[in-house]
Amino acid sequence: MLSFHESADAAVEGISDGATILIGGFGTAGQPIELIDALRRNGAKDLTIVNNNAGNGDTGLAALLGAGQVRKMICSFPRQSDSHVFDALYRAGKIELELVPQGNLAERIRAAGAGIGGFFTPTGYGTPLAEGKETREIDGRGYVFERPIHGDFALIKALKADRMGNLVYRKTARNFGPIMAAAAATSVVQVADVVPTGAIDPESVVTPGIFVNRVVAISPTSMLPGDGQ
Amino acid sequence: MLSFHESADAAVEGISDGATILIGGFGTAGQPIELIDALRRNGAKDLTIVNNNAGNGDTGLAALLGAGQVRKMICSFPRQSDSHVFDALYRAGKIELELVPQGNLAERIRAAGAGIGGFFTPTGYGTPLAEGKETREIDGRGYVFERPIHGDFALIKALKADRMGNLVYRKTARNFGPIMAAAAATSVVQVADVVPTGAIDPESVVTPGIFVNRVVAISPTSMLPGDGQ
Amino acid sequence: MDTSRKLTRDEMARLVAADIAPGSFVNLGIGQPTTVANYLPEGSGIVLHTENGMLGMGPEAHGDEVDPDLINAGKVPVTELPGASYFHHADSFGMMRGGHLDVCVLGAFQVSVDGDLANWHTGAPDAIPAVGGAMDLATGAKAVFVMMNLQDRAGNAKLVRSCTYPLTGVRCVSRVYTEYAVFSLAGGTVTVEQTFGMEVADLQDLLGFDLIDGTAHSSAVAASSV
Amino acid sequence: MDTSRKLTRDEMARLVAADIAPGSFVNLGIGQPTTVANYLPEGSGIVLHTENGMLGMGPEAHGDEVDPDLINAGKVPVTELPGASYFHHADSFGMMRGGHLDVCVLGAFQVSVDGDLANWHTGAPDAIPAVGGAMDLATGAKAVFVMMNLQDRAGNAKLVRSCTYPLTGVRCVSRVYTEYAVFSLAGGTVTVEQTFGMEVADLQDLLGFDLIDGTAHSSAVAASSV
Repeated sequence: MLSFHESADAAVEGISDGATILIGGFGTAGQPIELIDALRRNGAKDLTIVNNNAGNGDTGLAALLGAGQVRKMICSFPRQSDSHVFDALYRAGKIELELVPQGNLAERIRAAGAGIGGFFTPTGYGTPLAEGKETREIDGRGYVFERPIHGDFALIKALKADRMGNLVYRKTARNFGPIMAAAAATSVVQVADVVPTGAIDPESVVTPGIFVNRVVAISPTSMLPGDGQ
Repeated sequence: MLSFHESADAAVEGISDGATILIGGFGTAGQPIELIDALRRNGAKDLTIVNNNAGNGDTGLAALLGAGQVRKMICSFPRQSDSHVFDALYRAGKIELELVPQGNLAERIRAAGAGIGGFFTPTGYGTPLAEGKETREIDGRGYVFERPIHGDFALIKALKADRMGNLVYRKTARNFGPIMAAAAATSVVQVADVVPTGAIDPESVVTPGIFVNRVVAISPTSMLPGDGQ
Repeated sequence: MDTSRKLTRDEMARLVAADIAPGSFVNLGIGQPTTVANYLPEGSGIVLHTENGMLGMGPEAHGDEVDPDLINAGKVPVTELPGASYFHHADSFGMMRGGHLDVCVLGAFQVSVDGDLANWHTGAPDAIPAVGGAMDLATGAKAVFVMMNLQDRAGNAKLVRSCTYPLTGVRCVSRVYTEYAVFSLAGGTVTVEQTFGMEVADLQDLLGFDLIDGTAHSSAVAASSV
Repeated sequence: MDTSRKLTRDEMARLVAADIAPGSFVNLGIGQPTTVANYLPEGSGIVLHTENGMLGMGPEAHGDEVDPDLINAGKVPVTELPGASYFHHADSFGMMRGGHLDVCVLGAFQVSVDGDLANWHTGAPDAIPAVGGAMDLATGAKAVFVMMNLQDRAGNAKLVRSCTYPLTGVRCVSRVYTEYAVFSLAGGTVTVEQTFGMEVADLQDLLGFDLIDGTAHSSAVAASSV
């Protein structure tokens, strides 16, 4: 069921210890920072977080990591120039890392939403990231077997939602949003605007409302970078 | 490389005997009838045709079947009230049929475009359509292994193309177009209009030009049903 | 609803419609299930999916509304409701197979006590097989409701211990709506929820396997939910 | 280009750019490969892909153009060209893995004579591993070009018989551009296409394996293609 919420805190209610959370964004583009901050205030621990990266600077995902709420990161690119929070936790042995090639990460999330039990991908074949995994030669090419990544919750950011939960995104901030919304039991979306039903062209809907459970409008002025929440 | 053609006949040049052709459309919605007619005139034989259905009435795909150019149909729903051309060929043992559940058909085509070597689907598990196929239990559920369906050519219909080959579709005529464009070595698209680059909103492009090889504009008046080509 | 006589097809459709929760995403199969749409309550927020790439499907199109680019899975021209969306076939079937549809309603040749569904092929050797999206719907929807007559034209029961027709899906059906009764299926047990023109004992004789009588309970639930 | 001295980084980028056919779809890796964009000829119709969900990427954004929702794979603000399109991550990587990109240009720690690529992990035990989209690009693009210095800082050759660093992809690299030479790789054979400030014999001494001298042929081809 679809619901609209007054605050990010209300939108993330019910996330409990041990949950797997898919978090949208590639770097800060599409990062649902207010929802992540609300998850930090919510206090759920022992989380598994799926995100392309492992936090930038000291805000958003980095702050959630810093608060000690995350047991495990599943991501493709944890190490960045400003990923010092993750780096310190990792070196101290305080966080688990499952490193996944970015395309396999995306395809595994997509598989979860689409009901695929697993698939063979050429990405990673013959590399250390395929170690211990089932492999198969298909038509002369090597493939690795990969499994879907389901989320208990997804936290994503879109540009607009209508009252049916249909979403559109903005430029490269779209990234993981559509596939994460479909892969989570409960998807939570922060949008700049909620518009009336019918205000989004049916041909241009990117995420149909069927994949959306909770929506909260966060005014875009507070979504500018450097807002420091 | 992308090219624009003056006629459907020019757009289907080079399709040779034995080719696998993905043909868009669900019933007549999205059926690229002028391209199919051109393929009939082209005369290539021994074709494998992938389409959801196996022709309606006596035009389009049915006419291609009637011309004896098709060795094998891969489809989900051949039997329809007006599929008499296919029915007669099938009963006479003159055409091969690979029957694929519609979702597996779509996912297999999508897999071809996305470089997936194969995948496990729950659809068809425990049914005659899974006979002889690899099965696997994953998390307590039965799955069937399915392989990608690649095309040598795809013939599809879209609403508009820009000069970069970006496509948008119209309503439920979208159906198989986007996944077939990506799954074929050469995709051939008939559109109602070619518009200048920049005339399609980058957020609303459904098939990016990277998946489009040949475009031909067919005036929409000749695309009305009952035109009898 | 009058339980002293068997249901008409429209009454069956009304019963199914009443069992679909507000706000559900629903796929109605080709044929009789399509008529359920006529009984979905106004303002229920129920959204119809058609597997050929649309959510927010409206009623059948007539006259000037007819658009060859806007059809349902049965290839019948339909209309678009506000808040609709279009998507390609792989996305549409991912939606089904990924468990996002709350309910699908299908016709059937046979349903077994275990919830196995047979609705795509009679097994006749000269038949041209056609499956369409039936297997994806049976496998993917959270709840699969079947609407069918209790017996075929030859008088054979269609709710059976074990299907003799080729299967569409395994252990997928949870409810069966017939002209004589509504059945719930769970873990190999069949519960009669409501009867129309037949007693539970008569149904048991007809079907030849044990039935749980849930009619008292169901009426109570129905009454309390009004 | 002056072959009597080694190339600058910009000259390397120019060489790579010249080897990309008009109308190609191209992904330029983070770092040095990004500079290839500066040398793509006007009107070439070459379309740049960025794996975070865009085709038709324009140059780096400056000043008022900077938009936090429009970045490249290196998280640098970029611009949008006419005819651009946006798509989600699974579609973007399907595009890569499905073999739709004509060329990708990557940096490398090591490339082997078989075309194996190592560019994501030095294997140092205390390093935090990060792979990003490198493996998908290496596996998916029709042609993988590598831009790198011929030697690492310690003077070890980076074009090697067999990679000692963890692999990114197997038998995927077809061309290697260095400051001293351009190499073609095919079937375990390394051909020197052009040299800059070194003779083929010197390169062979440095690398320690057999090289085919293709420089005469390549110059002829280059001349005839002008």
